[in-house]
Parts: sequence; C-alpha cells; structure tokens
Amino acid sequence: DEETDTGSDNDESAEETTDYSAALVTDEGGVDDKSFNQSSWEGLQAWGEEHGHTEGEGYDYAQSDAASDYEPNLTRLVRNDYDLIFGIGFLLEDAIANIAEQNPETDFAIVDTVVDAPNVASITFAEHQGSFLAGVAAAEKTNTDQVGFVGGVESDLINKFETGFIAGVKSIDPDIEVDAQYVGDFSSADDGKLIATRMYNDGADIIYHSAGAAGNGVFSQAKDLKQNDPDRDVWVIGVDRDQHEEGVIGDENVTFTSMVKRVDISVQEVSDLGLNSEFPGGEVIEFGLEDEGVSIATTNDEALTDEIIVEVEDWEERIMNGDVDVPQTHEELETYLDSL
Amino acid sequence: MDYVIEMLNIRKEFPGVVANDDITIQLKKGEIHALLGENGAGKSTLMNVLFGLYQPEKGEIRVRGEKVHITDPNVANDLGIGMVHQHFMLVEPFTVTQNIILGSEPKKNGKIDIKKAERDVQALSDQYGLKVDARAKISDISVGMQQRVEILKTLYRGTEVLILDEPTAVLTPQEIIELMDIMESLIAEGKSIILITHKLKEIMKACDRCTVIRKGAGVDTLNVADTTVTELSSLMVGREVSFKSNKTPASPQETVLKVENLVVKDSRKVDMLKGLNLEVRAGEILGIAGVDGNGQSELVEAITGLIKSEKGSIHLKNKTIKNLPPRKITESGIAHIPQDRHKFGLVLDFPIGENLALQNYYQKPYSNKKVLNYKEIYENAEKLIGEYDIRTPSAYTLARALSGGNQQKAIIAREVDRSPDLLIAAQPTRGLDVGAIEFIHNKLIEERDKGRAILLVSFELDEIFDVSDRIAVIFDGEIVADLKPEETTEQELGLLMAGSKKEKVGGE
Amino acid sequence: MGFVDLLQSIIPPALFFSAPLIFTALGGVFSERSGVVNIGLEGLMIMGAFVGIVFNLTFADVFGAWTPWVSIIVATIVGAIFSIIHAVASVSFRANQVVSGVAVNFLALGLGVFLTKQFYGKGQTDMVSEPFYTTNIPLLANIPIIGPIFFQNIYVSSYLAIVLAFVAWYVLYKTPFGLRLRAVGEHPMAADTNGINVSRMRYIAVIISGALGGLGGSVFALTIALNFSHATIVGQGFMALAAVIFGKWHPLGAMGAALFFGFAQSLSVIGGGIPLLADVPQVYLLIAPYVLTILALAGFIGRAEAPRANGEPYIKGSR
Amino acid sequence: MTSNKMFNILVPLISIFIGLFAGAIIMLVFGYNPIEGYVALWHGAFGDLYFIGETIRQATPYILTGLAVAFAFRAGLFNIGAEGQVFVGWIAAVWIGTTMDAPMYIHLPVAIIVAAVAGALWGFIPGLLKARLGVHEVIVTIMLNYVALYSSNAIVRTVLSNNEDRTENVAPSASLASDWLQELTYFSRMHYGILIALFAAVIMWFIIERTTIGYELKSVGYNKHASKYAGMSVKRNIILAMVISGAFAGLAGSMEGLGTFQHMTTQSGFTNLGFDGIAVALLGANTALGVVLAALLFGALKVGALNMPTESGVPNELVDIIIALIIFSVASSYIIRLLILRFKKEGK
Ligand SMILES: Nc1ncnc2c1ncn2[C@@H]1O[C@H](COP(=O)(O)OP(=O)(O)OP(=O)(O)O)[C@@H](O)[C@H]1O
Ligand SMILES: Nc1ncnc2c1ncn2[C@@H]1O[C@H](COP(=O)(O)OP(=O)(O)OP(=O)(O)O)[C@@H](O)[C@H]1O
Ligand SMILES: [Mg+2]
Ligand SMILES: [Mg+2]
Repeated sequence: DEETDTGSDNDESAEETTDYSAALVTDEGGVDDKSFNQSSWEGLQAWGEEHGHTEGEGYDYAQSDAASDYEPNLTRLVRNDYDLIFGIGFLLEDAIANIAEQNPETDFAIVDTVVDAPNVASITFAEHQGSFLAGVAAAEKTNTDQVGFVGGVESDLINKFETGFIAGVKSIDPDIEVDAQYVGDFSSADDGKLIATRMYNDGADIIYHSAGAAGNGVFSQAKDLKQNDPDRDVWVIGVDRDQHEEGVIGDENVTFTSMVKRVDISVQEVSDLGLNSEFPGGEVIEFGLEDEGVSIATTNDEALTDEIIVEVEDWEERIMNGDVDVPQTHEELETYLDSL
Repeated sequence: MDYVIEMLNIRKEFPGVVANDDITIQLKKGEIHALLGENGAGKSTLMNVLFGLYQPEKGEIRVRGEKVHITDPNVANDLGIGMVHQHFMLVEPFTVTQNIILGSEPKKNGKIDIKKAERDVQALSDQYGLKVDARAKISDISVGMQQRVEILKTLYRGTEVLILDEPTAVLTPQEIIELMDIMESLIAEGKSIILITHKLKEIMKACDRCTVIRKGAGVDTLNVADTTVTELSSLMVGREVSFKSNKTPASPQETVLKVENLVVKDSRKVDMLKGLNLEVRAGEILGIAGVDGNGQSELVEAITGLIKSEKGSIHLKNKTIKNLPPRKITESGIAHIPQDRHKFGLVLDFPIGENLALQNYYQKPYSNKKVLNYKEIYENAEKLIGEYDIRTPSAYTLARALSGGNQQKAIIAREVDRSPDLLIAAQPTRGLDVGAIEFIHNKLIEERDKGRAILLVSFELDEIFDVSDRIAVIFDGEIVADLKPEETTEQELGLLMAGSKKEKVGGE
Repeated sequence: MGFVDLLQSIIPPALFFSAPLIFTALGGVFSERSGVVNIGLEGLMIMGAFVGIVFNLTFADVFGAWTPWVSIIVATIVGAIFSIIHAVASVSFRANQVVSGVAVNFLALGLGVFLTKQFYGKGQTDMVSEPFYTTNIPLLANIPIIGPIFFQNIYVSSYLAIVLAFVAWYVLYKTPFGLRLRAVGEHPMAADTNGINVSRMRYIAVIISGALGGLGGSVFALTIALNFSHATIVGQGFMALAAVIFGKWHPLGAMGAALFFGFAQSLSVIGGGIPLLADVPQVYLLIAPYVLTILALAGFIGRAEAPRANGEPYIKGSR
Repeated sequence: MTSNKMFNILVPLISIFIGLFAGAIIMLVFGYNPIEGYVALWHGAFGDLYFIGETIRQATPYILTGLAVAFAFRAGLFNIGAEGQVFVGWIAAVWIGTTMDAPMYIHLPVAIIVAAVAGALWGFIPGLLKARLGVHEVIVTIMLNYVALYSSNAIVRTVLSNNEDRTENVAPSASLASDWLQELTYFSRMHYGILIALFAAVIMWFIIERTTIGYELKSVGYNKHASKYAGMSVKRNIILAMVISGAFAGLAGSMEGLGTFQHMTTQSGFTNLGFDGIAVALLGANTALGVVLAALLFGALKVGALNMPTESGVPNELVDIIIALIIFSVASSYIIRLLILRFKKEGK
C-alpha cells in the first residue's frame, strides 16, 4: 500500500501542479503520535494533495528518533530542494536556527516557539487561551469543586497549558481546587495512571492532561472508574487533537472535551503563503482563538452542554476582545489570580 | 566372558591433543581395578567416555558382553555405570538428599516426596555404613562426607559399576581407611569398581588388577599381586621414581616465623584457632599434620593476610605482620602455595605467562611506573616453564587449558622463584602423579637447603614424614604436639591428630 | 488522612503498578535460575504489549468481554515463542547471554513498531475497546478495613500475579522440575551427570521467561497503556530485572521487590498531592522511589549472590 | 594465532552480512525494494561529506558509552548506568560551559574534565555499594539512571536557567564545535569530540592492555579470590572500574553538551546513548578497537536509517531489526566459527 518516489503517474491532481514544495521534520513523537506531529503531517498532506503533489515529490516528512536527528533530517530535506521546511515542536528550535542560518535560500517554519531569523516563520499557538477555555468548561462541569492537571515534563510550553487551565478554572470560581502534577516524562503511562488514580481518589472529577503517551494512563484510569460506576462523573480533557476516540467506553465517553490545536491549519496556511511568494519570514504568527488555531472540541455534546458552551464562548469573546489577558507562566498566573 | 565392562581400542581427541589413543581396559565383575597414569595421561578422559560425557572417535564399549553406545550419562546410569568425579558434581546450596535424588526424584502428586527421599537416602547410607546426614547442606559438610554423598548418588541409581576418579586425593588418612572399607562392602554386594589414583600404596592394598596408561596410550594391565610399586611407577612414568627423598638432616638457623596465641574466627564467628603457637626456623621444613578442618586453612590464611586475626601475634623475622594487607605480607618475604589452586592460585582465564607474574607484575622489571613490560613477563615465564617442566603448548595458553598437575607446577614455580624467607605450602602435591610429587618434594628440600623456612601443610602422613624436619600436630585450633619424624610413628601421630593424646608444646 | 485511608489510596494503585513487573520478574527468575541471564525482559514485555494490543484490537468483536483474557494468553504464547531466539542463541549457540538479551530488546522494539506501521499505517495503535477493568472481589471486599485496602477496585490480573509468584515458588522449590532447573543453574555439569538434559532445561526456562515476560507486557498494555507505540514499554523490563536481583532470584523475593517498587512509586505520587509536601520541588518526589530502592538495598537487603552458573554457557566436558 | 585473527575479522563481517541479508528478506516480504532501502541507508550515512560528518558525530558519543560499558565488563561488572552517567556528564559540562569565564585552553579542558568527574561520581556510587555492601551494580545503576534523568531536568530548569527548557549555549571558549570541520562537511555538527573519543579509546586500550591497573582489573573480573591472594584490593578495583567506566560515559555527555548541542534541554526520556553503548561494547567484543568500529557501524546505521523512509519508504525501525540481527550473529560467533571451519574443510 506504500507509494514510492518512482513513477509519478498520479493523475488525480485536480489543481495545477506548482513548483513550490514543502516538508516537515517531526520531533521524537513521529508523524503518528496522535498529537501535533500527526496533525501537522495531515495538514501538509492535505496541502500537498490540493496542489497535485505526491508524497516524496512536493511534500514529505522526516521522522526523528532522537534530538540529535533533527539537524541531519532538516539538512537532508534542504538537499532535496524543498522550498519550505517545517520544524515541528519547540524541541527543534536550535536545529531550525542553525540550519536556517546555513541555508538562507530556503524557507523554514518552526512550530511552538520563536526563531528570530529572516528566513524563518515562527508559528505559535495560544495554548494558554485554549487551556483557559478548557478550564472554564471544567469549572462549569465539576461537581466536586476539584479538578486536576497532569503534565509530562515541566517546560515553558506545558506551563502554558497548566497556567491557562488554572486561570480558566479560577475565573469561574476561585474556590475550585486545581491539583497539578507532572509525570517527569512523556512516556510513563504507569506513572500517569498512578497520578490520575490519586487525583480521582482525592475528589477530582475532571483531569486535563498534557502528557503525551503518559496521558494514556489518565484515560485508562478514568475509563476504569467509569466502568465500575457508570453513574460516577469522571472526565478527561484531551489535548492537541480531539481525543474523543480515546474516551470511548461502551456507550459512554469519558472525554469531556479536548483542547484542540490546529497545527494542520497553520501548516497549510504558511505553505500557501510561501506558494504565493508571501512567505512570512522573520515573523511570528500566533494562531489563537480567532482563526480556530486553538479551540475546544465539542464532540461530546452530552457532557459539554449548551450552557457550558455559552459560558465558554462568552470567555472566548472576552479573551479576543483583550478584556482578559490569559497568563502563560506561573508568575503571570500569580498576578492574574490576585487580580480576580 | 565375565567382564562387566570392556573398553576396546578407545581413541579420544581434543583440539590439538590426543587424550586417549587405542586404549583397552577390561573390568571383571567383582574386582577393584586400578587405572594408573601420570597427570594428563588421559585417565579421566577415558572414564568420561565410559560415563557418556565424551564420545570416542574410535573404539568399542561392551557392557556385559553387549556392544553399547553410551551417548550421555543417562545411558550410563541405565547401564548401571556410576561415576564419582575428580571434581565433585554436587550442587552446593542443595541438601545431601536433593543432590542424591536429582534427576530421579520420588514424587507424590507432582511434588517431590522429600520425606520418602530422606528416608531412602538415610537407609542406603546406613546399609553401606556411610554415615551421611541426609538433611545437611553440601556447603556445610566435609570433603570426605561430600565424597560419600557422591558414592550414595550412584548407589541410589542402582549402580553396578562404580568409577572413582582420584577419590583419595582430597581425603584424610582416616577417611581413606573408611573409603577402603566402603569399597570392600560394595564389592561384597557384587559391584565392580574402577579406581583412579596416584597413590601406589593404595593400589597395592586394595586393588585386584591395574591398567597403566602413559601419554594417552595403554601400557599394560597387571595383576596387583604379581607386581611392585617400583614396577608400576616406572611403567607409568617411564623411569625409576624414588619414593624416599634423599635429604640431608636440617640445620635450622634463626626463627623466621613466630605465631603466638593466635585466635581466628570463621565467617560464622566460631573460633577456629584458639590461641595457637608456632615457630618455623630458617633452613627447616615444619610439617603441620592434622585432620582437615582443625584450623589448618585458617592458620595459613591468617599468616598470609587473607583473613583477619582476632588476637595474638604473628612475627616474620621480628616484624609483626598480623592483619597487614596480603601484599604487605608477601612483600615482607612470604610465599604461599595455596591449597585451592583454582580458587586462589590461578586466574584461569589469564595466559599461563601472566599467571606466573601474578605476584610480581607490579615490580620492576615486569612493569615500570604502572606500565607492564610484557617482554620481561614472558621471558621470565619461559624461563620458569623450562625450569619447572610445566607442560604447556606455550606461555600464551590460558591456564584453564593446562592439566591439574601442570597448573600446580606453575604455582610452585611462581612462588618458589620469589625466594621468600618463608614458603607456605598447603597441600602442594594434591592430585599429582608420583613423578610430579617427587619433583616438588625435591624442590621444597632444595629451598630448605638454601636457608628458607618452609611451612608444609598436608593431610598425607607419608608426605609429612618424608619431607618434614619437624612435625607439629594441629587439633581443634591448637598445636598439640611438636615431634621429630624419626622419633614418632604413624600410629602415634594418628592418635594425636584425633585429639586423644595431648602433649604440651611451646615452652610458654 | 488517616492511616487506613492512606493504605487504601496507596495499595490498590501499587498493585496495578507492580503486577506487570511481578509477571516479568518471575520470568526472569526462571531464566536466571537455570543459568541464563535475561537482559531481554524489556524486549519480551514489548512483544507482549504489542501482541496483546493487536490481538485485542483485532478480535474484540469475536471474544467480547473475554478479549483481554484471550489477548494475554496469546501474548503469553507469542512471548514464549519469541524468547526461543534468546534460548537458541544463548544455549545452543553459546552466545554471550547479555549480548543476546540486548539484541532481544532491539529486535522487539524494532519489530513491534515496524509491524504496527505495516498493520495500521501509523506508528501507534488505537486504544483497545476491551481492556481489563478493576473489580471488587466478592465477599472479601466487604471485610472491614482489609476489604477496601486489598479487595476493592483491584485488577484481577494483580492477584493473578501474586498467585503466580506462589506457584512459581512451589514449582521451583517443591517439584522435580524445579529442583532440576535450579541444579542446572548452579552446577550444570552435576545436573548433566545426573542425567538431566541441561540444554532442554534451559530452553524450557527461557521459554517460561518469554511467556511470563509476554504476559507482563500484555497486562501492562491492557491495564495501563491501552495502546501500543514505541513509548509503551520504556524501562519496565529493566525494573523487572532489578526486581529479580533485588529479590535475590527467589520468586517471592522478586514479587516483594516489584511490590516495593509499586509502593515507592505510589507513595511518591501520593506525596505530590499532600499539601504539606506541596512546596517540595517535584524532582525530589520523582527520584524518591529510585533513591528509596538504593537505600533499601544498601541498608538491609545487601549482598545478593546470583545462581552460580548464571551467564555461563554449558559446554559438555569443559573444565 | 593467525587463524584466530582471521576469525576476529571474518565473524563480524559475516554477522553484518547476515543482519543485512535478513533485513533484505524482511523488506521483500513486506513489499519494499531492498536495494532501494539499502541505497537510501548508504546515502543517509555516507551520501556526501555532510552525512559522513553526521555519522562521525553520532559515533562520537557511542564510542565513549561503548568504552564505558566495555571497561566495566572487563572488570566483571555490568554498567547499565551509562545512560545516567551521560546525563550527569552532559549537565556538568554545560554547567561549566555556561557559567565559567576563562580562556579556551582552560575553559574547555575544565568543562570536559568536570563532565568526566561527574560521570565518575555517578559510577562511584554503585561501585562503592558493590565493593562495601555487595549490592548488585545492575540494580543500582538502573535506579541511578532515573535519578539522573529527573535531576538533570530539574537542574536545567531551576539552576541553569530561569524555569526554561534549556540552558544557555556554552561559551565559545568551552565549545568543541569546529568551524573548520563544519565547513569541510557542509555544516554537519561533527566536532573535535571525535578526537577525544578516539583518544579515550587509546586510553582504554592502554589501561587495559598495558598497565598494572588493567591487569588488576581484569584479574579481579576473572577471579576475585586469586586477586586478593595476589595482594590486589578487590574493593578498590571494583570501585576504580566503575569510576573509570562512569568517567567515559560522562565524557560522552560532554560530547553532547559541548559538541553536538552546545547546551542541554530538559529531556522527555532517556537518550538511549547509554543503552546503545551496551550493544556497541558487546559488538566490539569489549576491546577498544572493537568499540570504535562498532560505534562507527552503529552511528552509520542510525544516521543512515533516517533517510530510509524519505528515500525508499522503508520504516526506519527496520534498522533496529537489522542491528538486533547483527548483534545476535556476533553473539553466536561460536556457531559461525563452526560453519567457517566446516566450509573450509569441505572446500579442501
Ligand atoms: N575438555 C578438554 N579439552 C581439551 N583438552 C582436554 C580436555 N580434557 C582433557 N584434555 C587434555 O587431555 C589430556 C588428558 O587429560 P585427563 O584429564 O584425561 O588427564 P588425567 O589422566 O585425568 O590427569 P590428572 O591425573 O591430572 O587428572 C590432557 O592433555 C588434557 O590437557
Ligand atoms: N532430562 C530432562 N531434562 C529436562 N527436564 C526434564 C528431564 N526429564 C524430565 N524433565 C522435566 O522434569 C519434570 C518431571 O519429569 P518426569 O515426570 O519425566 O520425571 P521422572 O519420570 O521421575 O524423571 P526421570 O525418569 O527422567 O528420572 C517434567 O516437567 C519434565 O518435563
Ligand atoms: Mg517512572
Ligand atoms: Mg583426571
């Protein structure tokens, strides 16, 4: 079922083909991490097909198995004459900076962080804003006045998720407790499950996770509680993509909502800009609530009731208006909470 | 034919060695048949072929007249052949019973019926007067008892033909006498025995016939009644061997080693030496006689610093060496031929050349500022190999590949060559053939004559009598007698060693 | 939080955390008791997790609620088969057993992810729809104090692990097979001269370790991770190996060690939720279980002697 | 002697062949073109100077972790902890690299030495526990891996940065990067560390094969009792072996910190440099030269593998499978020797 780069007799190309090609380099998650790597690859695939390319000719990806693989992967794509190369994830920051400097003729884009170089477009997302809305929804939903946050490895990025979420919860009701804990890595599902067990035991009924594969443990625990007591309210808030599927248990679903980050849209958009010779080199493009760069999944409409959605939309409004400045760091969070 | 076993024209090769070449041996029912040969002559190999551990390249084996293929020990067991190996085949953490039943366990509901097994073992032990404790752990029992466990193992499997590979090398004189009795009762039950030994006296005493092999080839089979020790030894070695060392009387000089009131505990905190006193002078050989387990190894290990001494003092030429690190002690002038050559004496995975440097690799000229000088190391090794007639393909051969006798010679070469003030030789001839023993005894005497003090620990009364200038009897952690060999008898010594007669020693 | 409450919140999670480690460590005990070092436990768990998940995804419709059980059985069987590679290399080919074990780890991870990509076109499977769920053990769960601690919200697989540890103990210490297996690991030549087929015994032991490793991996996947990817088994096999040694190569010891890891981990997670400890930097809680293990070893567990012939290929007639 | 030498060359070559051959069959079975796959692998590893540079860059830490594991093995110890020792070496190197201010001829050596010392310390703990209390080094090193991972992440965030995910870059005076090497290799990240790694290999060879220290370590590894009898301190040697082993792994960490990355980020899991080092050591038969060659092979396979999906559509996990098969084959050298012998006999 695999396609190779020989014989490109793919005649389905609806649009006229173009010369502008784009590729991406994943971080260690790989293109099928069910997270932003996958999402960006889906975006690139869609873009490629739209413009009559085939994989390997016109669009492609390179997967990294270790941090040291980023640069060779980027370089190889440069050598293969791709016009635009994405680095997916803040982990690639340095690699992009280096390779962009070495290859001023090529366009680069970095996702989730900022690289200051004329040929690099920085794509960031307002995860804190999306997480804030998730927090609002959680606060509206919780019956126990206690919710949880499980992070992978503590980092600036994951802190944005945490602080945004806490701010959202507290904006609704400062008395709701938010219990935040980090796994220490992104892979230990067992530790993730231990943490979720503790949080649910201690009375949390909703856990927002941003812990990669370790987050599996959160789903696993929520589903187990649900199985044993279908009437109990246990919820998970997914991250990056709509994790509705992960929450399925029989006829129920423990995924309350997900903080969706549309890396695919950003990849498509930046590629299009490049194609139209409008590549935003040197610029930082933040994808926020406006362009649905980040949003709250509404798939589980039973759980995410209309009232909650109304409330969420209300806060969304306020954020977009600039009435609310969502904190991104722990310090900002302190100030924000004091201001409540 | 009334042969139970016939091994005809057996040939067995190892890479580079023909261990057995066209050897024939025939065992009559109800006889004790000795198998005699130098170290490395191929005795163990031949018996391992019979026991199914090795497959011969050529030759034929018949059991009770029928041609058989002994493809593994199972087959041998089924044919009623049992073997007690030179190195015991016992699982140390297991009990006596577990070792004996291993491989043919009595069962009840899928579980080992350990009660029944223990009863059976005890009954069997009593039947042959083996005095074995069925529940003891192997690691807790004496070597002699371990050997009886090995014999029990074969009896338990219904052995008709018992192969004993150097059973007496590790036994005390008392244990040897007991073993002889056991063998007699086995023969009385209609079993047959092949006995490998280097002790010609034992052959003369216990055996009916004897097959001699030399350098892998069969030499002859004789009726023991019709031969002499001298004939056997010259058949085996190919020359005359003298059994009495022709040494001159000693002329002891100053005291080299002085041990006073030494107390040593073993790992279980039991006193093994209980205030022991001892003196060895330059130019004399002091033989320590005693039954195994009376503190000999603790004495040696305490002097050499391998274990800690609790109380008392150890002086070497007026310097105290008690509880110094082993290296300090060796450097102050002690060399040590250890009792357990595989455990202490050699690094089996080092080439023989590097083993010969084990005590001096850090000294000039073998190394300089921590950098080894292999040229010097191997030149010295070649020299020792030649001088001590160590039979090895080269100095680069791993020690593991050498025969036991040659391993022992390598250790002796290394230790003696250091010209120590005091040479401690613990069981230096264990398992060696008569030729090698002669060589080593002469070496010890030669060293004595050079003015060295020699402390000889041996379980062999012959060796003690033959080599020592003075005999100290050790019993229960103390020296209980200090005698001149020419002024005592084996009987008297035996009584002293058994603790039934005590003589005050040591002046203090 | 009262002491009973504390136990109630520590023990059940510790049990689910420990169960996969117990299974796998028991496998390690069998293998190493027979004299075959098994660094490949990690790989065996990966294989088990992969098979357990793939089978579960494929046959959930067929087996319904029995799917997880059938899945772990299949994973056990495949684990057993997979481990034959280690047996062939280290028993028949006299390979350095550590090397062979390392290769098992590489092979399992490579094969697992490679096949996942072949089967699903992506490097990560979906979540299974029929995982294991916790249950209350009838009757026992109602015992006061003990019930809530040990018999409520427990994965049956955790009990299976504990029961299996006792079975392993019985097999190793009470049956002819166990006696032979241990003899082979202590003194293979002695076993050989007693008519025991050393190679066969070691093959059996390694295959048992493969079965139990596969079981451990699949239980991990079906109770905790719920899907398979390169990040499903990351170090659990090594923790199981540590449990083997910690437990002094004894089935009950290994179980104890695995439970200890579970408790320590559970405790450190609980610590993260205790307000008193809220100001303690998280790193201390993260490293606590591992430091605790080292302290336990140094403090009162101490010296551990491996089976005497562990790691040495048996060559007939060598000295 | 000579035939032994022949085997020592032939066996690894045949093993590599077996691994690649089996890999080809797997590719065929799953509908890939093995020739394309291997061409892609080759291009990815040696396609031009850039990739050669990257292969060497990747081999650099592998050499050092391989040496670390091999060194401990020679003394009869199993260091599964190279992974953690890499972390502490890395963080220590970056610590010095970012905080100290000194001319290069002081700064760089200090950073490298401190990394080695940090790794050595991380090896000292299991060494000490083994020597004094008999605690098995395998468990302790496994546990310390986790401690190193989590601690170094915490240090990156709280000590070496202000709650950020990465440290500053090390000062140029502490950098192993080389403009010259980079230009030569079209900006690969190959750095002077390779010289340090090769030098370390020479050191290892020298210590093990030429010094009394190595003689003692090997002796203790083979037979503790005989070593004690011969006056060596078994405890001291166990500790020393773990310390030197840890130092090599610490150096590997400095290669990442001062060479490849120039900084340290929080890590989401293990780097695998230490675990792969076990395979490298064993593939290299625990000898210095063997480790260097095995590390180069590993580096080439790992770097080359990245190109396989891009150029030939073959998932790069195939390379893990190939590596596994090569290791199996090397491990089973006994049987390969047997086959060679038989082959030769029949040939005659
Ligand atoms: N497994 C083996 N591999 C290679 N060579 C061997 C092996 N076993 C024995 N040999 C060699 O075969 C020859 C005969 O050895 P064997 O052990 O049979 O001697 P032995 O007569 O029993 O000697 P000893 O009296 O020292 O026990 C020796 O040269 C020995 O080195
Ligand atoms: N030679 C052997 N090597 C390895 N395992 C064995 C061997 N013989 C038996 N076993 C195993 O040991 C267990 C008990 O074996 P079995 O029931 O055959 O005992 P047995 O008939 O009393 O033994 P035997 O007749 O071999 O002395 C079984 O699990 C069997 O698989
Ligand atoms: Mg963990
Ligand atoms: Mg012999």
